[in-house]
Amino acid sequence: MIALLLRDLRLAFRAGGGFGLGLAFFLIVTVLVPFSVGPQSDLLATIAPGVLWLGALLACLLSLDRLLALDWEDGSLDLLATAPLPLEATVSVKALAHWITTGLPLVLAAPVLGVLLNLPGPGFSWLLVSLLLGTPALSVIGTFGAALTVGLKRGGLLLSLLVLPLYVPTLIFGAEVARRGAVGMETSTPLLLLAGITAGAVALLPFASAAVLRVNLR
Amino acid sequence: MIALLLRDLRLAFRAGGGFGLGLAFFLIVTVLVPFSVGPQSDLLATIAPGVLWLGALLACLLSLDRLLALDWEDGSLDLLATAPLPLEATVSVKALAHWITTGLPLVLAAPVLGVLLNLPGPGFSWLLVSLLLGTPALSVIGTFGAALTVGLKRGGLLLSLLVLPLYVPTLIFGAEVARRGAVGMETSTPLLLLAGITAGAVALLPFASAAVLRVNLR
Amino acid sequence: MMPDLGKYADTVISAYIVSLLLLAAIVALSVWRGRRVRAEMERIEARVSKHG
Amino acid sequence: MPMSRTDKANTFWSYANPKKFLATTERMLPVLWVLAFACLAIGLVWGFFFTPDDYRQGSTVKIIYLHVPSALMAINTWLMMLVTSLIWLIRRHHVSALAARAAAPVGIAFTLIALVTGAIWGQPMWGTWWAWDPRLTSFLILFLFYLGYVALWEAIDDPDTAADLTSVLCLVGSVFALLSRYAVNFWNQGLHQGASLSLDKETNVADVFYQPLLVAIAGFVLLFVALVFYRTGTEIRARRIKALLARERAQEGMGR
Amino acid sequence: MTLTVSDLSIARGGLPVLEGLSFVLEPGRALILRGPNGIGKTTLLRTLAGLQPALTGRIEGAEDRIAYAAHSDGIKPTLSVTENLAFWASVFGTRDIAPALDAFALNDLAGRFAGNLSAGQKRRLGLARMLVTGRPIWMLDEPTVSLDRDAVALFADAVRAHLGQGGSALIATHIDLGLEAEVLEVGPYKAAPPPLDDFDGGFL
Amino acid sequence: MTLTVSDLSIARGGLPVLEGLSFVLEPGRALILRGPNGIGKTTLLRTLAGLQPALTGRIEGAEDRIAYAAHSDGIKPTLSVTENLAFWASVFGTRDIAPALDAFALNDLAGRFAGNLSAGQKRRLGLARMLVTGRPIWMLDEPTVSLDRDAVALFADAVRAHLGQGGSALIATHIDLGLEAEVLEVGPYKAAPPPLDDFDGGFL
Ligand code: HEM
Ligand SMILES: Nc1ncnc2c1ncn2[C@@H]1O[C@H](COP(=O)(O)OP(=O)(O)OP(=O)(O)O)[C@@H](O)[C@H]1O
Ligand SMILES: Nc1ncnc2c1ncn2[C@@H]1O[C@H](COP(=O)(O)OP(=O)(O)OP(=O)(O)O)[C@@H](O)[C@H]1O
Ligand SMILES: [Mg+2]
Ligand SMILES: [Mg+2]
Repeated sequence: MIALLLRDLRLAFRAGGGFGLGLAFFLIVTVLVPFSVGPQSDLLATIAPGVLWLGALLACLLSLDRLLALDWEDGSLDLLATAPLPLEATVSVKALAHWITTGLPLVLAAPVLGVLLNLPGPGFSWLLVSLLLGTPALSVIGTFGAALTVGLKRGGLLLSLLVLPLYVPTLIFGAEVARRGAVGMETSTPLLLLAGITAGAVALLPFASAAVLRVNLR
Repeated sequence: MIALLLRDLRLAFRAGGGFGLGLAFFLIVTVLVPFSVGPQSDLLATIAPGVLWLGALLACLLSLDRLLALDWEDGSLDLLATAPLPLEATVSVKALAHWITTGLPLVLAAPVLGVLLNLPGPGFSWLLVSLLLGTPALSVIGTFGAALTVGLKRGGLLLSLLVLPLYVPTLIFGAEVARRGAVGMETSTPLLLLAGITAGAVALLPFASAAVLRVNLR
Repeated sequence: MMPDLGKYADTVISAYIVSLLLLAAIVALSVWRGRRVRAEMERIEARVSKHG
Repeated sequence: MPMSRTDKANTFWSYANPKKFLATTERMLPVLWVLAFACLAIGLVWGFFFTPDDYRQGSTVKIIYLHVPSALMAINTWLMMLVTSLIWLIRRHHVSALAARAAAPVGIAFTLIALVTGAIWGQPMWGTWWAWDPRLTSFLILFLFYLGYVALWEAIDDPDTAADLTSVLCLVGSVFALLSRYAVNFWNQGLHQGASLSLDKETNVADVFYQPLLVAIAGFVLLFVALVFYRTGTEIRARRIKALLARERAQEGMGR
Repeated sequence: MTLTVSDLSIARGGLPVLEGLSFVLEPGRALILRGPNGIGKTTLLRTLAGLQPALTGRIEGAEDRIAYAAHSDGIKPTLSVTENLAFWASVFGTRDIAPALDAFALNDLAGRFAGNLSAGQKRRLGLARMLVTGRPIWMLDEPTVSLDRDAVALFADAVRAHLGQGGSALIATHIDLGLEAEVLEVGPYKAAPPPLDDFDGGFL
Repeated sequence: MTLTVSDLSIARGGLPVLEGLSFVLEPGRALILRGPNGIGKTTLLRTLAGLQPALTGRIEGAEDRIAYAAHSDGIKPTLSVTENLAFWASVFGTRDIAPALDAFALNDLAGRFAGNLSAGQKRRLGLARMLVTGRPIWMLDEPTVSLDRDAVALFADAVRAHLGQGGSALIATHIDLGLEAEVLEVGPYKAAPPPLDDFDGGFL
């Protein structure tokens, strides 16, 4: 399992592996927002937490189609399925690798981008906390979507269509925490709910992902 | 050339080809915006033109990685390059097919989504016009990006990264037209500039795309 | 015959029209596809049973 | 993949046999169609022509005869898909999976009707076509789930694989749809009416509105059943076409 | 260690392709599968490897014993030859990749990125993976595709060495490998088309 | 119609792989390229097809005359066999795909989606494409991969028919095709490693 994690991380870091690209995408989307909605700084400050959450979510989403599809195409997935490693563990490790290479950098970069969007002062720590709690759920849910669409050539768009509705609760609670935090309101309820969703997703979804993957390998 | 266009359209319409998925993605991104920035309808009305433009742009972007990469992977591109069809024509036809299957549906769907975001009344026609003028540029520029990254396995994210900066002028002028239109301001200057960008991109970029593609095929 | 709908006539009538159109569409689509698939199946059944 | 097993006895499960299902539904369908259209016509005509205006909402209250039944059925369709998906996953009756597939577009149509009539109603009542009210928002999300479900069916060509994957999606999706419902409620307090069909009649719609509404609901339910039966038959035939063509290919040898 | 297959029927795309297949693969023996294109060799190997369920019949002695090499090799172009092999070695809990490199003459290529190898070199790397699995039963689907004559000989040597250590091998191929092995023609086991008229239970 | 190659050097990944290669391919003749894995056969074919530039040397008579079949076939899985062929036919301005279907016994498969074909069936479709190009010089990179014996014979017949009509063929392969053709061993033309010291012009 550790070998698999290390391999996935190494692949992500190698040229062309896409590490850092999610980050760059996040950056660019954030930068494009003022271009499209106009540069008024109070407007930007109001929408900043939401935009940052949405940007992080989209960056996660875009990197999902490499999560399993590459291994499927070159046959690695067939071989992994016949290896002495339960498929549930394989998908969990892959979700973890995805989070380390995509979710974690996004969390760390979000405060910097908050500055660009005039995020109000108290918002920074809450943004960080909400992303830290929420992004693992995004990776795990995304892995489920990737497992569903793995047999399809360039299923990227279908993957987005399937995964985005599943992201709704995470997004709502995550953005709510960040939004309330930014204006100094109480955040504990949405924070608890967000943690609950993440815990539930991490605990249960790998079984669904493995089941679906087994069907796809058939 | 018509054969190529027909083939690309047919591939897009066939099951799994992804026609309509761009549209669905557009819909979902639009729906997610209120979840992340909050449901106040006047705030939404202010950012509506920008969000719709950004959404259309992202939907275009996400479908780019199928534009050339599929043909590259299965070797069709090698064969097309040795066929009696100038590569410039090939990439132009592919950009056209992309626009017909992605850009055009987005243009038509945008007003409906405008309703969801409380877009002010006069904004609708300007949104439509600006998208109609701008999306061809998005397809052509995107084709250039796709040609640049075609050799990379699942280069989708890198592609986004390369293409997004190129989209900035189109986005700025397009969103400006829609924004000014929505509040009843004068729109002719950004509209002219937008038209200029599109005309220039359509006329010149295919040569760059073909050149880049030739290098990648080497 | 026509009830007096007052100032909301447009609203109510358009709601009815759109809904009935959508219902008609789903029924028509189902029937159209159903007919086509049935004919296709019969054609293929005939062909296959001829060939053995 | 073992083909669906058929229980010998004439139990409920024996209708999972495609042929038997076709034969049975074919007999019921004419009656169903007639009943459905009759109920729909009676309910809607009664509602449209022979009910008074509401003192607050004026004549717009007539939209209720379309809006409430379609909203109700939009949710129930998903529930039906959830049940049939579970049956497929557990007992592997093909008809069950195909019924889920057949129902999804019907659900989309109902969801659209609820959304559109709601939007049209909202214009005079709330002064806006659309508001991010939790009820409306969860319907939009339901619509997205339907879209994803149908898109997944369309994208996969092996029927059993598609059935398995969409069933799991339906299960997982139901959980997330429920979560979304609560999340949306938490996120925004809304403008929309509460549930009307409670047992406590006092606080609810008056009888004059209530009776035609019940007929219209019955019409929608019957239409749903008829459509799903009919469409499931179509799916069964489409599936048989696929099987026949595959068989033909196999028979013709490896193309030589 | 013996792989016993009795009365196996397998399906692809919902249709039976082979039926009534029985054979025994003893340790130390190799069995070569032959048959025309599209008869179902790949499907058979995938079924035995546990990737898809059988229609009917029994497979004994396969569980966790099989190393499977498919048409595609599972090679990561951005990892070096050594890294590719070392990954599979640690997944299968073996450590030493040196014998595998030796057996397929990959030592000179050890540091190269797998993406820069030619078709035949890639294939050699894919075959070397079998050695690091440590599994007793090898299942190989057209292993010699795009190999030159020397490489085919290397491969035959590796199989012989594996058999010598009590392993066994099941190989689907169209060409002659120069191995002394039984041949199983799968052509005669082609599944008869299911009966047409009943349309009961299934869709046929 | 004659393809003349004189003193050709070619490079892959920035390194010369073959040098000093000269040959003439007359109409009606076939030439078989042989050589160990990784020697540069694929690179040579791509250079001749105009997909990559030569280092030095001249290629005459190739321009717009070559139909190239690479390791991968350019087949769209969601198009039927007929649609795939018809597309290439209209790209190359020929119309009639019936002879191609006949030559590779694809008539029975004509209506099937190419994605549902087995490995060998797909390959036959890829080869049938050569016939609809109407081009006189065929360049084939390991055309018989995963073909069974009958299909190899079909292929040899198609090549013979093509030669009979005044076409020519250049085929890289490791196996014996049963064609009466000259053989060009490319091994001896392996490029010497460039001298290390001068660091002039290039980076080596
Ligand atoms: C597009 C938006 C809308 C959607 C998706 C929607 C959805 C729903 C749903 C799901 C129900 C539940 C049925 C039940 O529980 O019995 C319902 C009932 C109802 N809706 Fe809507 N609705 C929308 C807009 C509106 C608007 C604008 C109005 C009018 C102001 C309205 C008035 C009602 C009424 C009167 C009921 C019956 C329940 C009651 O009487 O309390 N809806 N709608
Ligand atoms: N994805 C698929 N969907 C439906 N049928 C398929 C699919 N792949 C293969 N088939 C069919 O299943 C049968 C068996 O295919 P299989 O790949 O097992 O053959 P094979 O013996 O390995 O052939 P080859 O020697 O060409 O590799 C063939 O008739 C083929 O057409
Ligand atoms: N993408 C690449 N980048 C760098 N070097 C490469 C690349 N692809 C192949 N090579 C190297 O170029 C040389 C020639 O490769 P080529 O594919 O032409 O060989 P080949 O004769 O076709 O071999 P085979 O018989 O295995 O197909 C080989 O030594 C190979 O390692
Ligand atoms: Mg095979
Ligand atoms: Mg080669």
